[in-house]
Amino acid sequence: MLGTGLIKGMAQTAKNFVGSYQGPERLVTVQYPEERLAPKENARNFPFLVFDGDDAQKGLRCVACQICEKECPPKCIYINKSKDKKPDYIGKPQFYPATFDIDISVCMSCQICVEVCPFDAIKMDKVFELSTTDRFEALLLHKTELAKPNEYFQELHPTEAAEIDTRFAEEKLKAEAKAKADAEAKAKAAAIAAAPKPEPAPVDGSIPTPVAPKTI
Amino acid sequence: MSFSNSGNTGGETVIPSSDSPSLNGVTAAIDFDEPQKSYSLLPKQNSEVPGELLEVAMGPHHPSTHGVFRMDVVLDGERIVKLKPVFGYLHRNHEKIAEGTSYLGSIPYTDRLDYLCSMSNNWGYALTVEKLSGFQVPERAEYIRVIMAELTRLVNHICLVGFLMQDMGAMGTPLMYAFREREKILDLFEAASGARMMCNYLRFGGVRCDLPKGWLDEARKVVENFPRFLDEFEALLSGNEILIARAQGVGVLGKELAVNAGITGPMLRACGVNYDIRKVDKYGIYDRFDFRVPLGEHGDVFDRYMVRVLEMRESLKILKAALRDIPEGLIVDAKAKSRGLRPKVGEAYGRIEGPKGELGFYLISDGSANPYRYRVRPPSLINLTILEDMCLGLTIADAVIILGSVDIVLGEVDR
Amino acid sequence: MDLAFIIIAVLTLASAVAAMSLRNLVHCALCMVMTFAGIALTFLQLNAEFVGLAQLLVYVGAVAILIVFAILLTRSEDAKKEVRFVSSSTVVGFGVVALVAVSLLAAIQHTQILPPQSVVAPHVSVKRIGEQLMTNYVLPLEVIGLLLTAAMIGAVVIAMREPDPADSVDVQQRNGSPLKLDPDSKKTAVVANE
Amino acid sequence: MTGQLDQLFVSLKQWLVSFLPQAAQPMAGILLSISAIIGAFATMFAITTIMERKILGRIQNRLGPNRVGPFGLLQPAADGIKMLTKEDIVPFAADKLVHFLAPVVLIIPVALALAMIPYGRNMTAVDLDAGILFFFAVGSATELSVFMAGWSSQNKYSLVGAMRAIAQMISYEMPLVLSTVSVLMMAGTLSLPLIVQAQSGYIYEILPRWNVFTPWGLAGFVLFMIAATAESNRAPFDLPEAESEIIAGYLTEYSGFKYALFFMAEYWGLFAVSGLAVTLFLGGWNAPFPFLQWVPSWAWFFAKLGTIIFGFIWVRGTLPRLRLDQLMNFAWKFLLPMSLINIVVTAMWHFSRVFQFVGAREMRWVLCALVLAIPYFFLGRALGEGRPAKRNYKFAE
Repeated sequence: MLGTGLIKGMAQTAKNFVGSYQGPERLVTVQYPEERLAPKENARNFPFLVFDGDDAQKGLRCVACQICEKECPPKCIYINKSKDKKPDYIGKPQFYPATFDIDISVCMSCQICVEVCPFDAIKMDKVFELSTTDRFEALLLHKTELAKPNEYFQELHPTEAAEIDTRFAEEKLKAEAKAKADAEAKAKAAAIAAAPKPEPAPVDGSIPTPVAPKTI
Repeated sequence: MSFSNSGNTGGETVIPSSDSPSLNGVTAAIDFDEPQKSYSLLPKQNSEVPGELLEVAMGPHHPSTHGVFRMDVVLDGERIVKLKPVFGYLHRNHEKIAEGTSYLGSIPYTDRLDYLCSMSNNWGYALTVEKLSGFQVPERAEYIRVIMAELTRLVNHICLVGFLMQDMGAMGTPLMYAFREREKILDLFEAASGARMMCNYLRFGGVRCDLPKGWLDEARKVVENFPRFLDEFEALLSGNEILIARAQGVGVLGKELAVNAGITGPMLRACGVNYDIRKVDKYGIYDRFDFRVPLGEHGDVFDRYMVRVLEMRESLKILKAALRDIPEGLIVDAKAKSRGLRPKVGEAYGRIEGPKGELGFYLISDGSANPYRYRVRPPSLINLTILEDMCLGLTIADAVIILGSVDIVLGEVDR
Repeated sequence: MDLAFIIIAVLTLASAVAAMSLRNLVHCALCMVMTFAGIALTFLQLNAEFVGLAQLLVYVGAVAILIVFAILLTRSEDAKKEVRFVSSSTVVGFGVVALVAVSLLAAIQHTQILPPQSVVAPHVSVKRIGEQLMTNYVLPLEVIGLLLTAAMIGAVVIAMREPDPADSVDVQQRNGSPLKLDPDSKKTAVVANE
Repeated sequence: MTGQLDQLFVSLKQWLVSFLPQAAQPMAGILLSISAIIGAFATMFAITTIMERKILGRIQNRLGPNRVGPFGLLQPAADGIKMLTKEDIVPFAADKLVHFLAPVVLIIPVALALAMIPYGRNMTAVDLDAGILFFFAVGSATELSVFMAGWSSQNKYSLVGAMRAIAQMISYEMPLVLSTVSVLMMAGTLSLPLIVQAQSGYIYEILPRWNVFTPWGLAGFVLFMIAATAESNRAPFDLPEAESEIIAGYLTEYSGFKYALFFMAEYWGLFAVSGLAVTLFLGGWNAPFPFLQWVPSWAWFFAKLGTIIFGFIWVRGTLPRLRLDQLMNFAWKFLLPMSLINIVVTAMWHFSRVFQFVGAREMRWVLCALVLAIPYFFLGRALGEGRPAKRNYKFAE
């Protein structure tokens, strides 16, 4: 009969009208600025640079390898490699980014820079309230604004950070052991050098392996 | 007086459509070489149709054109005597950009094709690259892909029905209900991939990262609650006399024309053609799931609506099975690499049953790090080509809901 | 004379003049509506409620819309052609006006001016009008009703568009050119579920 | 005390007027009534806009506006300020004078119609003998303003919208008027206060004697409400301003305060027509039960008005829009025959009063209801053009 479908529909909307007063099952709205949903652990927004220790610039993990710059699909990362080398977090001399800019007005939050980084130096942030009145300068983030401590990263992505930290710690242990071994070897070599036939000390490989961070 | 043609609102130069009515004039609507001249779809000597005709440019900023799409419509009263889809307002050079980008770098761009279904877009592209490079996808990754693709189908279809009802003037109520449910699925996407819409989740030979702890339980909860919502939705809509009157017998698309025009997806199945790439190609692990393909019979707007609703119910079956059977294991092929991928010289065409139809990617590799040629077969665009054929002789109000039932996303139409 | 009457009369006359002299047909129609409304107001002022409201309902509500529709549907392109103010038709028009005025004046001259009557007009309620229509004037009413019905049927017949066979064939061909769909096949394919 | 509360506004007016010299009193009384009506309905317009948005929000599982003032209650003020300060854009090609006059022409008849309605005991601003006729007479003038708005904007959407609006309003005026005829037949008067009086009193001392509780009254009420929805251009008959089809119809080229005027006139029209429905079918300002008579009459009137407006909002939140030809079919092939049948049923009801045997009352009820229900069923079927409402869908494995 004409009208039955309409009445059924009206009953549905009435049910929703009443239901919206009865709890969060139907009324799912969150009053944003006052109430906030906890962000998901995997959530991502714009990249930042991780540094270890207290000094933001000294502790940067980035070695300016420029892989992210090359892989970035919208090409929003601009890196200038330093001329000189700077002692890395375990004292190994590495290049560092003289400038590292990300234009977040161009960035499309795809996380590819994070995926390709072999040094775990660039990670995704969750901050999304970034609107400014300046379209150009304010959205071009420089190295100083991008650098965030490892503690911040641990807070954002605890699982991933824990994994990276343990790996780094292992590598550091290894490197320390190696350094110790090297030192011992050196001492031995020195001892041997005193002896008639000197032997060349084992030289470290030229490939920079990611080594343990100084401190956490 | 605007019954005459003096106030032509369309400012662009457009190639006048030729006389043959179907399947023409949908490519390159804007001709940049032609000098600017005033353009009109109205016949020069108005002899065939009595009375004055009214030409209206609906779009590109019309509330119901689903983005920046334009229909140049010639009206006799409210009847449509001619309709010309005009698009390209959202062209983003996707295919050309992809030819200058690494294989990996194109994945985030595929998210933005059909921005409602980024997961399935990822899958279509990943499938093609896997064909090209021969990566094997591990079991768990296959399951994850199926789950994501079917969740995407739910999102897309539920939104489509909402938009369709919005076009019919239902004050956004069904759309809001649809969005309420979509939100839950988007939360799942965010938990898994980090983003709600631009997921960028699938990788060649697997997926980017494993599902977080507890994700599967969340997903099961969503899938369990979804049928209840669908029942409510159908109680609100399916029996509604106004919807039936508006949708049944409107925008009828013949089987033959649909097949000839290359229509795919729910549009084709609403005409009664049994063609579902999940069944035809059995890509991924779709042969393991027990699901049916709903078929319409009349090819009208109502069938397109119902086919989508029924498809959601079938998707839920697949989801239930996949969430039950998903194994532990690797999530990405050990041999696969995403950075610096250089597939051997060759070509591949991969296609999936996207929520909107056959989504195909065609790649030619010349052995370098970038594809030599990259081409998308966008279902939205191809399903749009028969818009005029469905709308002729009907009214503006019908044209709006027919466009709504085609299910386009302008990001995919214009790329 | 009462101030309201003067205002109404001036407005009515002014809009009548405007309705005749304006170039834009729609403006003319709108001015005519104002004239109608003014006449209705005059009736209301004379306490002829029913007539005034009927005037409003019929003329402002229906006739005006009809005129406006007619203008829209039949307007031709050359409506804006320049019209000379003094033409042969103007002269003829003035002649007609003069004739009518003379005859009216003559008629008035020959009438004996009635003595002013008492102001108590008989109270004509709607009920009485109805009674009169259904008793004394039932035949004219029926005749008018019949006439209007006939006119309406005629209008419907004229307006009814013959189902254009060319159109449907066109759509059919578009929808299934290669296989030549049987037009009846749609009906047979319906699976009904009562 | 209850009587005083009931006559609060009447005595207030008399008290205020009594300060003036004798000669100025009638004029002052009229002006007071006018300003009271305009003030009350302007406030009501503000309240309705916020309530509509709130209720629609709740229907759609949203909260609705809640940022301006406590619970968002000051939202109408914010909207008003926005409307007032917005630039008033007049299209270059528009017919400026007509474009300007259209909202004015709309609001005058609507305000006039509001003056007719009895808001409470002794609370009718203009008590005309032919009140309902006046109501429809001024109501028909609104079509003209819609045409003026659509034509003068020189916009194709506006023109299409205006054409739709006129066609729709003319078609639905017929069932609107015809569905009131049955009430007029039973009450035997065209005066609205008298119609309300005819519905006072209680059957068995408890049940209200409202028209809506008779078969013809119920049918008439439903028909009237459907036609009224169409007359006031509300969903599901909002074709003249169907935003998904023709942008905003005849309002497309209006902005700023002119738009606000249109908007307000539309709502006032809604109030007027709802008020008429209350008067004709829902017993006007009469209390539903004798023991509730202590509540002032005007409160009852506005409560009923509010209920009807809630119904309008509810329908708006649920139903999709009809197409123009379906709208016309519905008016001419369903509403018109039904309202004619309703008149016949009313006559049946009237003349079957002579039977006085036991159970005659109940039998009359059932009989009249049947005479209405059977054509309803068949006309409803005919509207669907024999289309099967339910379809079966095949599945391929």
